Amino acid sequence: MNPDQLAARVARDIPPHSYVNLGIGLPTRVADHLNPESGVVLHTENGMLNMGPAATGDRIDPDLINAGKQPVTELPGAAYFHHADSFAMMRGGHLDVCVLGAFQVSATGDLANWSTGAPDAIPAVGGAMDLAIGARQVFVMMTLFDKRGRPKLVPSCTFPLTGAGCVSRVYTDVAVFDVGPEGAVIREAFDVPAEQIRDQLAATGLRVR
Amino acid sequence: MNPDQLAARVARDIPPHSYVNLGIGLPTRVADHLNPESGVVLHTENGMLNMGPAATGDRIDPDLINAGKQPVTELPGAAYFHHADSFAMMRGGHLDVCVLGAFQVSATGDLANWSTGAPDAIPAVGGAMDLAIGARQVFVMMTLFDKRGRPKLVPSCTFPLTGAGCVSRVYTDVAVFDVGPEGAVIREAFDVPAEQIRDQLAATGLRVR
Amino acid sequence: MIVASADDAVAGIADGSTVLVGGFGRAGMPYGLIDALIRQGATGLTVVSNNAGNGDTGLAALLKAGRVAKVICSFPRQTDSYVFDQLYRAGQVELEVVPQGTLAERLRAAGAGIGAFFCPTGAGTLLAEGKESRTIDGRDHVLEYPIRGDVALIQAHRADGMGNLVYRKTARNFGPVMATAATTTIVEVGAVVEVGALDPEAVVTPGIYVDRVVNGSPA
Amino acid sequence: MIVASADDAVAGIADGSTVLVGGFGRAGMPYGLIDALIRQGATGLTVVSNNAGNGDTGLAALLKAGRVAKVICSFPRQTDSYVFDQLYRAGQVELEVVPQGTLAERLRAAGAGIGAFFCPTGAGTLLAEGKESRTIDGRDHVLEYPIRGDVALIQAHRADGMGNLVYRKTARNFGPVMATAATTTIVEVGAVVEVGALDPEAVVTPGIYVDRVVNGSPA
Repeated sequence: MNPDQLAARVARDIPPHSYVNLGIGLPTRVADHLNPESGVVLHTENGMLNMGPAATGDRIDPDLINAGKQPVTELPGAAYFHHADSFAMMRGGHLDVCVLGAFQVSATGDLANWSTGAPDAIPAVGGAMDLAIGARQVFVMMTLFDKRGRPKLVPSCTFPLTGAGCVSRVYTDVAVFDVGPEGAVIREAFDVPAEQIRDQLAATGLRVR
Repeated sequence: MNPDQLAARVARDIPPHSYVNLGIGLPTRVADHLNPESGVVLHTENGMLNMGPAATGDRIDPDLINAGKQPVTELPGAAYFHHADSFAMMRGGHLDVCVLGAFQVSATGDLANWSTGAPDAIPAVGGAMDLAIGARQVFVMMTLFDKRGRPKLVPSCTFPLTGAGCVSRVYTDVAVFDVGPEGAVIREAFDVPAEQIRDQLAATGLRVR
Repeated sequence: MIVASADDAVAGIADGSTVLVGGFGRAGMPYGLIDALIRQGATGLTVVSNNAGNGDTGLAALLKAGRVAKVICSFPRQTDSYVFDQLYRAGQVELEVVPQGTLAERLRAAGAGIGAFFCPTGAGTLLAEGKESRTIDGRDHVLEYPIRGDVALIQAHRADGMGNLVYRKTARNFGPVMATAATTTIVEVGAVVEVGALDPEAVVTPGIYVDRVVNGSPA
Repeated sequence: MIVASADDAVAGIADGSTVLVGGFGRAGMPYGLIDALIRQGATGLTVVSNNAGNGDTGLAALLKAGRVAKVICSFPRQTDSYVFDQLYRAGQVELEVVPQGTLAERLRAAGAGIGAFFCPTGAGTLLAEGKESRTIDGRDHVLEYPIRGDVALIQAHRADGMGNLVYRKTARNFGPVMATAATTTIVEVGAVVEVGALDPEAVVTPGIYVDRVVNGSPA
């Protein structure tokens, strides 16, 4: 499944009238696949609810940007608020769904998406940890394997954690997994049969039901 | 000095452009003696800055009341905010002056103004403790003696405390006192010479400089 | 979101619920919702509000109907709080007194996902007895925990169809914090307006915090 | 309150000050005040801001001028943060990384007189190492302390003559919390309006939090 197909797949699982935060990068594309009739409301952590699509041309307003600092638009029924209120909204568990990218997710739902732990890296976390622990459901969108073929769904994260046990579902190019205290389960396999994915992951040391 | 003269005396000590909260009861009268040109801004803890005088007649609006639940008015430059923000403003030390009534004040600035400790009393504190600890300067307005002739400025409070060491000045019908870690000092005696007040208080067990 | 009546708005409130009730004195008090709650019949309630009712209406009527097991408030004793006073003296209602700002901040903490906070208010007083305390930067603090509601009943001036709210003057008081602190937030408003009619810069409570809105007439 | 120039606005900022700088990316960034601060010359500063500068302007220029000893921020590393990156790798600037929401909440705590708070964000991660932690209601929390500023430099849309502020869209971001957290709050606005021209229901930062306002042109 390509990234856009995957974004559409995630969009299909977001219940109507949900309040949703879409992380920077791949998750942002989910917005393009939400049915405008669904009543899904987008939150951006820099202080807005009911964010609209990306702004182009004359509609670009330097005072109206998303968390990725890209110009966006405002939909009717929008509200603006300051950073402390915006993150209170997240930390307080008021968002229904948050969709994030990841370097690694563990079978029990640990998330690593802020640092690869490289010794010379400049640490930078932004809102990643707030998003990880804040939403009622945290979905991750990622490829199942990195460019070097190493699995990103793992028995336990080797990269520094963003949040412990916070992810409930992982959407990958190969399959959708539920993760949590009971471990990882294939919820839906796309092009390859589930059994084959299980075998492939078992070879990396990860048992998936 | 009668209560209105005392209110005028307190008003004179409030620096221009101060942000001030006037407690329920006697302190409320200070408002009537503030020079409108002084730029003093009144805060009411139920969520407003730039509160105006009491409302009467047609100007009464049930949605616009002070902390004593009396109808008031709004001055130009007013702002409304919710209770958490209003008390954050107080607790955070942003008010310059708060004027409160008291049952007792100790020479070191302890305040007792919420409970007489009567065993059958229903406890009720309201914003008293927030006001006591919040403002940069807490002034108290009270009679120096209660109706039974017992001093209200005391070596240490016998009534339950509202706040410890929070009062800096006490305006009474007889004299103005500074209180604090160094004890009580007469700052200004009204009709009776300071020495006589000192003797009178010494007889109650309180040493005043 | 928008429901037809106050009775619809309070449907399903369970016995034993913690109910946050907005208002300071009469300003912002959701009288229509409280009356509907009395009709609805839920009992054994814990009520969190600044006061404990005035006269015979609103919270006082709920108390009088015997539905309240406990009151958490800052100032129960008022000149016309005779219903509460009588029940309290008869041992028929439990009371927790919380300084007004701490009450607001504990509600905010619940809404903001803060586990607990060190607060200077009340340190060294009777109300801090039995609470964990700590000196921070030379100042005494008391550890305070969030107050979460199962339900919030609040009043606002206007709502749009998405539940965005604006308030009016000092009737704003506890509404915005209580809206964030309850599982289900129910609002009585003076009027419902079109989505888009409220200025996004001036929305005080975003719709994310609001579950049910009823078009009532504020007292 | 209203001062004539950005230079007047930043007069007196002392070496070694903690300076809170509003803005998220370029939105809400008080460029005029930062440029004036560079001219003013204060050095050895601790800067608290969401980012650590973009390109060669604003915070990046302040860093490049060698005035900053320490940065407290959530996200220093950006595609065009080369000034910071170089100074950091050369060991010429200290860095404290704080999760974005915790940064905002620590600033709020400073403004709200909260001594410390237990926060779930970052619990069990590298950023919680060395911090006091506690499990509350089955959830891990980290104890976080206020961040106070000597000075806040922020940008707003409009101010009235009393310092009441409104912001514009997502340029609001850190401005309102930083205004509460600093001893001296300095604001660059698009325009100053008459007292009474701002809707009291829509004022975001009341004038009590504002010390100096300069009429600047937002970038």
